[in-house]
Amino acid sequence: MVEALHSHLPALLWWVPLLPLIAGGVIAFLPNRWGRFASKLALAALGVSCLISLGALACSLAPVGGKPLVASAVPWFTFGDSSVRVGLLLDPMSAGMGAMVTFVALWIFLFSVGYMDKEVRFGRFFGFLSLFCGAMLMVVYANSLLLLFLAWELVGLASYLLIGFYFEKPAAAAAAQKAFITTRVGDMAFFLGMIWLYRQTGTLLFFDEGRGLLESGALASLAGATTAGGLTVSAAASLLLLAGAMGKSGQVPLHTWLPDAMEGPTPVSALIHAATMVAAGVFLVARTHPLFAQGGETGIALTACAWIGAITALYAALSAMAQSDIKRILAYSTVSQLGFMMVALGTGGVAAAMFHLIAHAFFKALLFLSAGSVIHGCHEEQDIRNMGGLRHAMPKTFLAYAIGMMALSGFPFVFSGFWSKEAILHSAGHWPGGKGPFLLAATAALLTAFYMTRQALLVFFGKPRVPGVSHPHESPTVMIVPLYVLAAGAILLSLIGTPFWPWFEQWLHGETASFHAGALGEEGAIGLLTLSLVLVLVGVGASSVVYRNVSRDSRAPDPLSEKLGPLWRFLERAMGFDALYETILIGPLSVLADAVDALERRVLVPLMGFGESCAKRCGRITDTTDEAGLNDGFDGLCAGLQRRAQSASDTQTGRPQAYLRSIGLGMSVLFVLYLWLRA
Amino acid sequence: MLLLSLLFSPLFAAVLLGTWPGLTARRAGMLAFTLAWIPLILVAMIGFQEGASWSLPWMPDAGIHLTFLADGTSSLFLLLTTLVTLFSLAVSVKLGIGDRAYFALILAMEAMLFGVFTARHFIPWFLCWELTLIPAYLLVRLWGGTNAPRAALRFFIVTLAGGVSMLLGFLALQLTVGTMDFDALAHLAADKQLASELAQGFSAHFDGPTSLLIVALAVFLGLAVKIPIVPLHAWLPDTYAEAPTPVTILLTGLLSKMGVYGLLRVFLPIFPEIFPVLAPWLAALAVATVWLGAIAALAQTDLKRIFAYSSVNHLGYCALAVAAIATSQGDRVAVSSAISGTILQAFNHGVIACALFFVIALLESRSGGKRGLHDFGGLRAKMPMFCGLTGIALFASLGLPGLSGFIGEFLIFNGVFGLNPWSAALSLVGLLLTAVFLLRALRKVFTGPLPERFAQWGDLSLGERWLFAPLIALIVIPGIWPQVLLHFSNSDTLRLLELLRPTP
Amino acid sequence: MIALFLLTILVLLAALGAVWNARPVHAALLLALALALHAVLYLMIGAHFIGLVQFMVYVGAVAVLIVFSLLITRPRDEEEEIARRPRTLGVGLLCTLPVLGVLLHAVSRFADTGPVATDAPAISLERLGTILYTTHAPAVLAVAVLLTAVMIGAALFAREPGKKSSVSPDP
Amino acid sequence: MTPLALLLTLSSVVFVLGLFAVLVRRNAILILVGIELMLNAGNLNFIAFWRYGPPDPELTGPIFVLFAIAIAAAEAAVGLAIILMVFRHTRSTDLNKLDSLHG
Repeated sequence: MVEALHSHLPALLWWVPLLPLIAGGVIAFLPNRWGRFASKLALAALGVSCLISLGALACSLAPVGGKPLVASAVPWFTFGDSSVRVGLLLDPMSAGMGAMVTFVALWIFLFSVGYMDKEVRFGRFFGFLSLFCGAMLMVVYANSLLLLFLAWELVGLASYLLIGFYFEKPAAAAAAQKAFITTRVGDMAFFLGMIWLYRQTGTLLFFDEGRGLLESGALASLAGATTAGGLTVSAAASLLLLAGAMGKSGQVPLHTWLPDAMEGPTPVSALIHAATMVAAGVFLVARTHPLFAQGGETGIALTACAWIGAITALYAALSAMAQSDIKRILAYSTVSQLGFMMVALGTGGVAAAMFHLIAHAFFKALLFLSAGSVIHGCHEEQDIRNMGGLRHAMPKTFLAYAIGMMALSGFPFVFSGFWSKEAILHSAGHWPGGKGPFLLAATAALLTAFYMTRQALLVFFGKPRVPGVSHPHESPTVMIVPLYVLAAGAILLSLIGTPFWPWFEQWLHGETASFHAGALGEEGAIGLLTLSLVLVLVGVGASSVVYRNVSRDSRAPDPLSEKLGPLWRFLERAMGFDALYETILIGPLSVLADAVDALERRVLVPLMGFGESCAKRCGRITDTTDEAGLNDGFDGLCAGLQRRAQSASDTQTGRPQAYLRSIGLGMSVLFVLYLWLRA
Repeated sequence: MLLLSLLFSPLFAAVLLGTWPGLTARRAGMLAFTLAWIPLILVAMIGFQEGASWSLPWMPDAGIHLTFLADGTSSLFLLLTTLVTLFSLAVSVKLGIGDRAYFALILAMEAMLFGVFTARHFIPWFLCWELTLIPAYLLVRLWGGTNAPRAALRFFIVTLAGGVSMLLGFLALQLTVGTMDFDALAHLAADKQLASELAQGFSAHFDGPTSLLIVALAVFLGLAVKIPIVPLHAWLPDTYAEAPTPVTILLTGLLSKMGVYGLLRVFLPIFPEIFPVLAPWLAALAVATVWLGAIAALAQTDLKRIFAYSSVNHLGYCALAVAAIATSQGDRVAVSSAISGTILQAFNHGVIACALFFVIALLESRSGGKRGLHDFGGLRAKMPMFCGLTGIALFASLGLPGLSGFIGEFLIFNGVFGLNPWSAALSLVGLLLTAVFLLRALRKVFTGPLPERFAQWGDLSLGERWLFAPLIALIVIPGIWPQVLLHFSNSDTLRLLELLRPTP
Repeated sequence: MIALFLLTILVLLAALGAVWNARPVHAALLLALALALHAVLYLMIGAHFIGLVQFMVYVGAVAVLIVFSLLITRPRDEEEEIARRPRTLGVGLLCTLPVLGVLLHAVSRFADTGPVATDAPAISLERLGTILYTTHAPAVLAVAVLLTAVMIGAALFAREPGKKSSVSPDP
Repeated sequence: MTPLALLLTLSSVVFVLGLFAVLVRRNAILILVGIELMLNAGNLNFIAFWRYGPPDPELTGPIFVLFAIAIAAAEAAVGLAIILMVFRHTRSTDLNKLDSLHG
């Protein structure tokens, strides 16, 4: 079975992204009343994609020694005498990521069927989702930086469309625009980096039988060339790619769009802004990690990656503490977790990053879907201060949420989040470039446990705080089943990532998995494990103490806000990044635009007008000379002529012969003249 | 012969329209639209037989031959011309703009554009170049908005001045080098003899490089006005805004392409000797064009002006590519990338601009002439299809991969980065700002709550959908399969590459 | 040569008469004579066919036509008119003599140096016809059309106005 | 004096005589007579050059003369017809009386 699949894999792989794309294209032409059919079509397409990608995963389970299973390249277009080729790539990383994306997406689709039930543009929603999935899978399987960029932008488009799905709400439309433009800032850097790499190596393929971008020849030439400021080209291009990843993955300072993106429907938040798209940045860095690693473990690219990740992780965790919108908390937590992944990448743990990425996809999707279920059950209420005691009304949702929350907080041993976070702290702790990222990440881990506990307590425990939300209902089965599936994933994944049997890491590196019983014996390992344990417990404990007896009044201030004072409000506004951008970017830009416009209208156009009036004035001068000099003189001349003409006209007898004679006379004179001159 | 019939078929159609007795405006439009298919068929035939040429010794004593040649690149521009003209005619008929004279003028302009895109000798080329101006002026002047006479006059004077400057430049070449044939001049230039020949002609006054610089600048001025390149663009926003929308489509879709074509096919091959001096300035101007177009668009509230500045911005990339080619240090890949990118960008911008201005035309026709950014809102609720198609055009314009705008920009930046990295990096900001103002337009017009006054508006009619369909196809297909366009231009790209080969 | 010379003198005299004679009919008859002498000249120097054509067309048709026209248009006061000599004689001479001078000046180039053909080149009718109807066939056709048009046109011009036909039967 | 020169001289004189008639005679028909003389002088030139000029296998001279004769005949016919028409209007063939050109 696997063998048969293996031989058809290069062709079949194309269908993984293409099927959802085609489904999305077809749905675009369907009228709204065909919404049910559209959802079935999207599900079917994604289902087939999922099957293929799971098959591909199965094929890639057998270790092949670090070489990609499939690395195709087909010519796309030609300019001059060079041609650009694109293709798909199947290696453990893309196989795992692709399987995760299709699998999670499939369940989120299913959830959406229930969640978006009453929506008018039900079919349209699934069209956009399909478009997104196709593009995302293209990102995952791309064997060419150009194809990756293409899909990357399409993913951004889908994100734009889905954030702005409720376009009647100005906030949603604005959030969509903000998301697109903010990520585009990063994308431009990515674009530049891509072009730079292309210029330097002449290829955009990752793997191309030894000539690819990520293979030794190209890497050596990139590391060998230096550019402005003594940077190697590989480092400079890496930094540019990192900027692209920062935009997509919401790293500080390009993160502001992600919390706003929660204006989109909740399944969108789960799929795009938690599980898959935002992880694309991390995936990009992981994919091009050989490039980043050219500068050594503490090279500038990896250092930047680690520090940005660490700062983001801490910053977002702090911001999440002070939020009150259930989805915004999760959004900040997503930013924070993406920061963790960046730390992992920066400190050399690609496997840890990918493991956290996949685990995070499961439990964060789970959390978002649970939150969606809560919002659905509470009649579109999103403020956690208005909830409370929901564990009785929505037991199934509560169970799912609790699993997700514990996985995210990093509850010990049975949850994937614990092991993935532990792996990240492990790799950060052993990073030779300094302890800074490690300390920031550890603090962030503590805060994660804190704010997640706070959220859980406020939502599910205590008593209902607002009468209006006092009749919550459990969600339908079609929404609950995906929750359980994802919850199972969040738990089961922990089996493959423990230090004792690091199957995932070894598989990613193309090694045969083996038990590694002595892992705890390594230097500092047991200490780190203990530290993770302590961090989680302290976070949960502290939060429980603070929020155990929350006031029944939903308008009462948060217990922490009294203690923290202005700092709390600072955190509530997410450290004022939006306001900062408003002041230093948007304001000046509009002033500049007005200034340029004024320059156009006041200077350039009048300048041209001046030239014009000069031309006109010249015209007037000649006009006047005509009038005075020529016309009058000419008129006088004419009058004189007229008088003389009268007498001259008397010679005109009207007799043909007279005319003939004068012609003859003239001819004769000319003849004589001719002869005379010739003589 | 094919080419000759191509050149004359629109003229013939224009004459027919002008003399056909008792033609109502609508009938005239339909007739013009029908007749405008003939050039499309001819262009398709030329495309299939991979080029056509026609030559006539007109004043052999003065070395003036009427040489017309349609190679691959020309064919692309010819195709664009026929398509945009057809589209403009269709939009005019659909919106009830114009009468028989209007349609005849459009067809006459088309004929002249054919001349510009095929002539290989300066005299016929320049004749056609200047003769496009007269129909354009009349179309803006007579069928435009309230300030149209002023704007049209300005447009006329400025572009005419550019034309005169170009004429002087080529006259200088004729007097000193003794030919105005593009190919002959290009070969002279490729052999590095143009400067010395010029120096002999100008010996009393200037040395070779100086005289060549003066001539090159004179020619560049004429081309730059048409594109337009900052700071010669000041005529553009007013003209675009005041012209009737189908004419704006012609102006941006075709007239600006004349400048790009001229830069690519005339300026680049003839003046390579002076590029070391000129290139940095060209690059600076191009970056300024990109920036200024984008920033000025941010401040506009009139949709037409927004898209007008967007055109400036987009053609700035073409200018950027040309500037980069001018800096060429013999990097074949980069130069061919920049050339291919310029051609693609010119073609795609023509199509996309058609779509964008068609959107404005539709909005104008429904709202009774309104086109302010703040006059609309929430239209997506009533017109989802209109919104979707507009979205496709806008995203293509901001260079979304998968749509036609992207490949051109990729190739341009790829080329420019290899030749002049800093200008590429700076211009990326323009690419970013493009997204800002285009998405803002999309948001303001289509999203938010639906005002009461639009409650009665319906989505696109069948006819309007059919008008959109070819544009969308031309936006999507080259985006996915760019080879369909590159195929035409590639051999010419290689030929130009040979002409621009570096000094040994 | 002598015969030619004499013939030339005759031609000159006839032409002079045609131009100078005050009586129109006499002038016309003298013209006919001059034309006939031309024909003789042609025959004499070997252009037989041309000579015959000249005789038939000019003498037989044109000259006769002119004579008849003169008879038709004979004015009532002919005698008085004949008595009046042309007043414009001086101007006429002034115009024509320089032309004559120029022409003779041009001819003088051939006075001695001109090529002399000893005997007349053969001109076979067959050859003439072949050339005429092959090389010059279009011209022949054009002339034919022209002559037809002239015939109709002349008939139309000369028709008595106000009548349907110049040969309408008298009841 | 060669025969060629003789004939050319003759044709020149005849031509000038014709011209003289055209300029001086008042009777329209006699002007036509002058024109005929001029035409004949031209024809004579052709024949003379054919006869005494370089060999001419294409017979250009005689052929030209043939056409000239045909055209002259046509001209004479039309001319006379016009004169007749004029005569019918004015009862005169005196050109001095035809001064309608005199505005």
